[in-house]
Amino acid sequence: MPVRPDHTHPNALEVRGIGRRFGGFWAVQDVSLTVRPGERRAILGPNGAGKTSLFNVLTGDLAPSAGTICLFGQDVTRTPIHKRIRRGLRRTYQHAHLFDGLTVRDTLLLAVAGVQGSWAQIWPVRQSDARRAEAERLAEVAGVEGLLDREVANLSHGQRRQLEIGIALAENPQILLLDEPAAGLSPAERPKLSALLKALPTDVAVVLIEHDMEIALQTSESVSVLYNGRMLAEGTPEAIMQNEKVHQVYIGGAHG
Amino acid sequence: MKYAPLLIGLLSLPFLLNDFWLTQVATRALILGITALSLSFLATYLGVVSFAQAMMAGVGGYTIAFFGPNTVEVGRELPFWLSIPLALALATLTGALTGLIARRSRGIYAIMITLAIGVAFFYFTRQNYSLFNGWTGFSGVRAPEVMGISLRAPAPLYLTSLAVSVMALALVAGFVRAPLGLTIQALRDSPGRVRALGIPTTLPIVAAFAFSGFLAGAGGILNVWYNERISSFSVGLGPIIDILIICVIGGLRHPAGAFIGAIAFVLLETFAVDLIDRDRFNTLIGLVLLAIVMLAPHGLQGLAAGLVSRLRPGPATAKTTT
Amino acid sequence: MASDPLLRITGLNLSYGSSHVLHDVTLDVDARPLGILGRNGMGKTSLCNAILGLAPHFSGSIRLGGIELTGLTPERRARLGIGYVPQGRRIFRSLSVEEHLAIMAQKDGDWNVERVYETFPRLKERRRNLGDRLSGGEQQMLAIARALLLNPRLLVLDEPTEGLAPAIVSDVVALVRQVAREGIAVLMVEQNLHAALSAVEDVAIMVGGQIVERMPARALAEDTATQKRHLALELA
Amino acid sequence: MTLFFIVTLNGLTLAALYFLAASGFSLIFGLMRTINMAHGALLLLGGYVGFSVTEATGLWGLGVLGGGLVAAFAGALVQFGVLGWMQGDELRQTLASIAISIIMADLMLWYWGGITYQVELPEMLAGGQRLPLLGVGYASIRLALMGFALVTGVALWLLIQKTRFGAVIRAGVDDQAMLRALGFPIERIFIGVFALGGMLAGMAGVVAASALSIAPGTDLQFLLSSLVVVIVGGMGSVGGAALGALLVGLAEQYGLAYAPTYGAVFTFAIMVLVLAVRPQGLMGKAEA
Amino acid sequence: EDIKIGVISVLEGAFAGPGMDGVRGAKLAVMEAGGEVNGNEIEVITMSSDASPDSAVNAARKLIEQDGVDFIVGPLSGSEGLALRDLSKSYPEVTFLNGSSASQDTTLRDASANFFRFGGDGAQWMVGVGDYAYNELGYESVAIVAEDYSFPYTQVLGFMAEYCEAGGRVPEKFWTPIGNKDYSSVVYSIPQDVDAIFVVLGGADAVNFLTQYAQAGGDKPIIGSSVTIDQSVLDSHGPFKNLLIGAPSGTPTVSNFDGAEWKAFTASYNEAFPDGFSAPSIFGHHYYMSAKAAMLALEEVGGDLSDGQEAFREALAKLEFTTPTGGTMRLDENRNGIVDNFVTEVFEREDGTLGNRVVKVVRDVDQYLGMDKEEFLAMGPVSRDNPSCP
Ligand SMILES: Nc1ncnc2c1ncn2[C@@H]1O[C@H](COP(=O)(O)OP(=O)(O)OP(=O)(O)O)[C@@H](O)[C@H]1O
Ligand SMILES: Nc1ncnc2c1ncn2[C@@H]1O[C@H](COP(=O)(O)OP(=O)(O)OP(=O)(O)O)[C@@H](O)[C@H]1O
Ligand SMILES: [Mg+2]
Ligand SMILES: [Mg+2]
Repeated sequence: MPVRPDHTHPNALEVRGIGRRFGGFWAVQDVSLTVRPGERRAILGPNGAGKTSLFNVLTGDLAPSAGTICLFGQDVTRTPIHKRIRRGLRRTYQHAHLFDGLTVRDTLLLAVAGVQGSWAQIWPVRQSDARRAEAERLAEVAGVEGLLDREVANLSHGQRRQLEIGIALAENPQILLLDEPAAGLSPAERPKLSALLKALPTDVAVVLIEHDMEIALQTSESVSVLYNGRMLAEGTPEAIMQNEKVHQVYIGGAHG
Repeated sequence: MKYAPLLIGLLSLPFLLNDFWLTQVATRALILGITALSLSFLATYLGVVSFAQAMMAGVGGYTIAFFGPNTVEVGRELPFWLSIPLALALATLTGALTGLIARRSRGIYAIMITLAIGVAFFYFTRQNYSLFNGWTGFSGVRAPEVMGISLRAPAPLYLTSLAVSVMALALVAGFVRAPLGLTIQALRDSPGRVRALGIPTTLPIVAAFAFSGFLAGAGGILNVWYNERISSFSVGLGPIIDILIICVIGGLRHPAGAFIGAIAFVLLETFAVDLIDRDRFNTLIGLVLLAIVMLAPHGLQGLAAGLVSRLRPGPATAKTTT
Repeated sequence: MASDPLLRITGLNLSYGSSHVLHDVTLDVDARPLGILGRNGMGKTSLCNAILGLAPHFSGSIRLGGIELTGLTPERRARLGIGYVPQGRRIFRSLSVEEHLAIMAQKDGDWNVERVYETFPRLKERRRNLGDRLSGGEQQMLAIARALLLNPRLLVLDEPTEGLAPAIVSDVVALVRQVAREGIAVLMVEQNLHAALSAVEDVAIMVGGQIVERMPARALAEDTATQKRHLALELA
Repeated sequence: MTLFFIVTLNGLTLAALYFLAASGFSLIFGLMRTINMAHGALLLLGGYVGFSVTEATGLWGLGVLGGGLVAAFAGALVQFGVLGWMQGDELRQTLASIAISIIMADLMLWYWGGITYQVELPEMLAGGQRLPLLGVGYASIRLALMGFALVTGVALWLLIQKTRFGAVIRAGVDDQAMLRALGFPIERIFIGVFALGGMLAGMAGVVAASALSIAPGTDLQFLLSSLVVVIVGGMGSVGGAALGALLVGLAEQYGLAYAPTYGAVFTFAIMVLVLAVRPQGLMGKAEA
Repeated sequence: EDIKIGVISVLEGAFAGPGMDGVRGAKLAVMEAGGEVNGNEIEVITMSSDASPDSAVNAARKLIEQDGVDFIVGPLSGSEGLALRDLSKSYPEVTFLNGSSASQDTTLRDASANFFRFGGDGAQWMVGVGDYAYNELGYESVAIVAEDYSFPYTQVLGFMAEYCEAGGRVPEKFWTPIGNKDYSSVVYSIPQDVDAIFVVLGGADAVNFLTQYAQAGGDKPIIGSSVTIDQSVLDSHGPFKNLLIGAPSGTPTVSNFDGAEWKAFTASYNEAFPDGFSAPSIFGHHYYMSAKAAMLALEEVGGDLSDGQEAFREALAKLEFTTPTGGTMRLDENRNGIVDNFVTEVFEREDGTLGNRVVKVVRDVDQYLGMDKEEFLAMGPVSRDNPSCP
């Protein structure tokens, strides 16, 4: 039985002194971060700053080389990824590794079953099953409702990215880690993404890596900037945009 | 039921074929098909080409031989209502153990670790006399009798094999549409990602292997009845490769490919010697195999499906615009 | 012939099995860098792949400098002078950055390894890293560098700024302009409208596998009606 | 105690032979991910040809070269005529190469018959010599094997890791279509790799036919040992193949000397164990 | 009416050399009969097994059920023989004539009424050697290197039964796993104080062992098994041959036998099969004898196979005929041959090739090796440890 997470805990996510080393190279170093339930936070930083690596450590895709991670007050530093998912953590991947042989519908169905813990069922899901309705709802939210019976292998790049978001939204996430969700989306799709993020229930915490400044700044109330694996700056979007150093290392001369 | 005509055709075979065709060709193809299905299930849905299927089938077969009537002085006799479930259970367990050992291996490494398991088992059976009677193995194994009719008689053995084949196919078809089946397919495509759906990976892999062990065990039991014997050769490199050949020439896109491959394999193996100078029949077997692999990328079943769709006018034909 | 554009695509049709993806695409690319815009799934990548011979089309013609490409292998096309930056980068996972550059490096030509390292200092820092151990942005830089080392006549870029930090996006935009100035023809698929409009001079809009509009980039920047109609852009 | 040292030495020299036999397989497998099940047949072909050449000329070196060249040609033909058409489809390649090995084995049986062949070694390598310290006789060829293995290993490592050629091949394995789109005629390059792999197999065949002997069935034996060696060691790693060969060679000889009944079981059990703990082989890189 | 003979032998893999010679032998007997008996054409249909009992059984089933053969000649190896013996009980109307398989139990225990073996078993083939080794060569103790399965067990029994009885000792037996190629560690494990080594390895394995033994400086005399000094090994190409010259052995098949019958047999073999061995191998010889017996019995019954081959089988059981080695072949009550066996030695022929020649003859060897039947059976089935005299 999964441990019922205490979703009323003051901190959805609490990270202390996290580091991750590859050989002799620290991709993430001494990063601490607190995210309240319902908080919207953007993580910015130049390419290779360690943003994705940080996510990988938070979700358990990578083991940390240092530090601790707490979800709703419970230490999950050593908890395997699938158990963190069951505690309300969800993520999208920058490089979409999807299930090429499944249809969009089956992918979403499985996402729902996975979170519910009903994946081990050995008979097919009935037409009337609530999980089917949930899968269809997700497809609609992610904008792939027209592709439900398409095999994932046959989706275009952008369509895969949309599906990626649909998977992460399965069954009431509590903390969403989104790794460049707008990348690969067409300009038409991007405002929908912003709208989608804004429409999430207010108790859902969102941590967003994004190079599209418009989306990043519009949808978040706080911003952390990573640089060379370390936390360079933290603050409100406005404060960050004023920060000299951030301009220097990330945004460049002209505004985005 | 779109399969009804096919099924009726298959059911009428005992009236149409002589004993040789019924037993040596049709029944043998079904039995090989069931064992091959256990591999094509793993290969198609879990993406693991397991070379340990001959071992799983062998465990089923050896169990029946050990606990059944035989003419070597090894084993003890149990009633069939006990030895059959026991054989299936042990084969399933063997599958599960194989899965547990190979759970982290993928692609070529999965082939190799299962091959190693299979070959280690083969050498073990060859060297061990107390359980497996070594190189010689068990002979004189008898199939059970139901109301005075031996299941080894041509028609009963055929019908039993047919029934088991149909059940096996139905089981596979249902299983792969269930959430666990979807999980297994997802593992094939992207194992890391499955964990990020909240699903652990060991259990589904072990379950897939156990299921394939069950199928292989069923094939193994029928095989030992058919041959009336089993020995280390039944689990050696020859059968291991045969199972692979059957699956690939049949085609891995659909479980039925295993049976189509088995028919082709049995026909080839049985009649190659008749077609050519008897001394060079292996060259012929090799050439036919090569031709199938080269000309039918998705196996015979893919070739057949392609033909059917070409004959049937449909949207598949691209319209050219100039 | 001399007046022909470098790349001329006429009546191109492409389908995957039963789904017809490109319909009679006709397109020229010459000295003016061309951007291709369009929503997800409209066929932009398919077009790029068809040019390189990675997705075989079933009718139509693609000519580069007067030479018909149809029927040529991808490697022949590449050696005729097409540099390709594919969508999703397609970095070789078991090659280090250095090795990527080494296998592409040519004796002469404007682009060499030093120039790549000058252009993307980040790659120099990470030169021992294997392809699949690079961050997304680093991979993107490497993909662009790899194509440039071919010293192509035509550069095909499929969403080259995806995943790049704003500062690097500006660099890439500048780079594309620079490359175009050096005489390389550019075909660039891009989702970042801002980047696209500042990098290229012409844009073509793709809808449902067809080119529906072609106009100067500057014109599109001002033409919000077209933006709205074909790119479904609400005014930001 | 002396026996232990001798058995160890036997394990080492057998490992050298296994490494030589596996090197061509490892090259093709490591670089192209093609499981060339016809490897054993190529090795046997090389051995037979090497026998004929040596017998005709009396020159062992020429025999090795001849066996290597014929097998190289055969290898190139296999890739050009068959496996190249299904590049990237590992399973079909495996099966097609099984078919080729069946055909080759049958044709070789037809031509060379079912008897055993042993290639005559040059004077220098023929007999045995007394080992210092241990004070027993030891076959010169077996000691030479270690030298051959070392040279082959270093050359291969340099080729794969340090040359542009090696990098191109590895890139081709990662993403063949992309490499082609960058202007590399990968099909021809792959044929070259197969020729090289065939060459190594053929030369190893002549060496095996000199150190031991060859006969129908030798092909399967060396195929199986090569598979084990390469997989236990780790795909695409020359060092790994060497380590794998050591493990297998030693396991086999210790088994033979101390536990012959279940010796073969142990060898494969070790392989299972290694792969269960390190699925990518001892020196292999983890797949992403 | 045509008579069909199915021949089962191994035509692929490591045993293909011997297997092909078996087929030659069977064909030769039919050719000598003129391809017909009493006006009945004889058709030979061959079928390959891969030396496994399973494939031998499959081959036999196909021959019987599909090709409709009247009787089967084969198989080649011991476990196949046991399997066909068992199968023969399911086809009582078909007669099985053993090829060269030589496991003891095939006829000794659980014999089958329609299974005939004219050649004897592997133990019979060693008779005379144990005595010769102890009394004439003076070897007081011998180490054994043998492959680990039933045929070598049987040969070892044939040797040891006599050798131990004579007073010899076998301090150590090395059972090497089947398929082993590198014997170097066995070579060094052989105790220093034995007088000779009895080698029960065939084909390439014999070649490998002998070479490695010589390279390691080994100088003990070798005693060969029936397959070690067989013509299928002696005709191999390579320098190892010199190591075999002078080696004694036991076998029913002496390639350079001096009798007129054998010379005629060899001549017709060489003429019919220019691509065969320089003289018939033990396999060719045994398939020949079975097929020959079938021809003779057929003649006796006038080609009449009606009545479930009752008469034919009767004729076979009572058959007495002169073998190529000049002896008289007849069967015991289990339909197992009572054979002449030879102690032989390997020698270099004038043309530089190797052959073997007779040193000593032991006539009328039955399956009980001349012992009392009860006493013999009390020894129990052969195994790694039975018999034993360390
Ligand atoms: N497995 C690995 N082994 C070695 N180095 C790695 C590995 N994974 C990442 N790195 C390095 O760690 C650094 C951080 O990578 P990461 O993917 O976290 O960056 P990022 O901030 O997400 O960048 P981007 O915005 O470009 O996606 C990069 O320099 C990358 O090369
Ligand atoms: N291999 C394939 N098989 C079948 N359909 C495919 C395949 N690849 C792409 N498609 C479909 O073809 C259409 C065009 O795809 P393409 O990748 O060219 O779009 P795109 O314009 O590049 O989209 P994006 O902006 O998302 O990258 C899409 O609807 C896609 O689903
Ligand atoms: Mg990243
Ligand atoms: Mg695209």
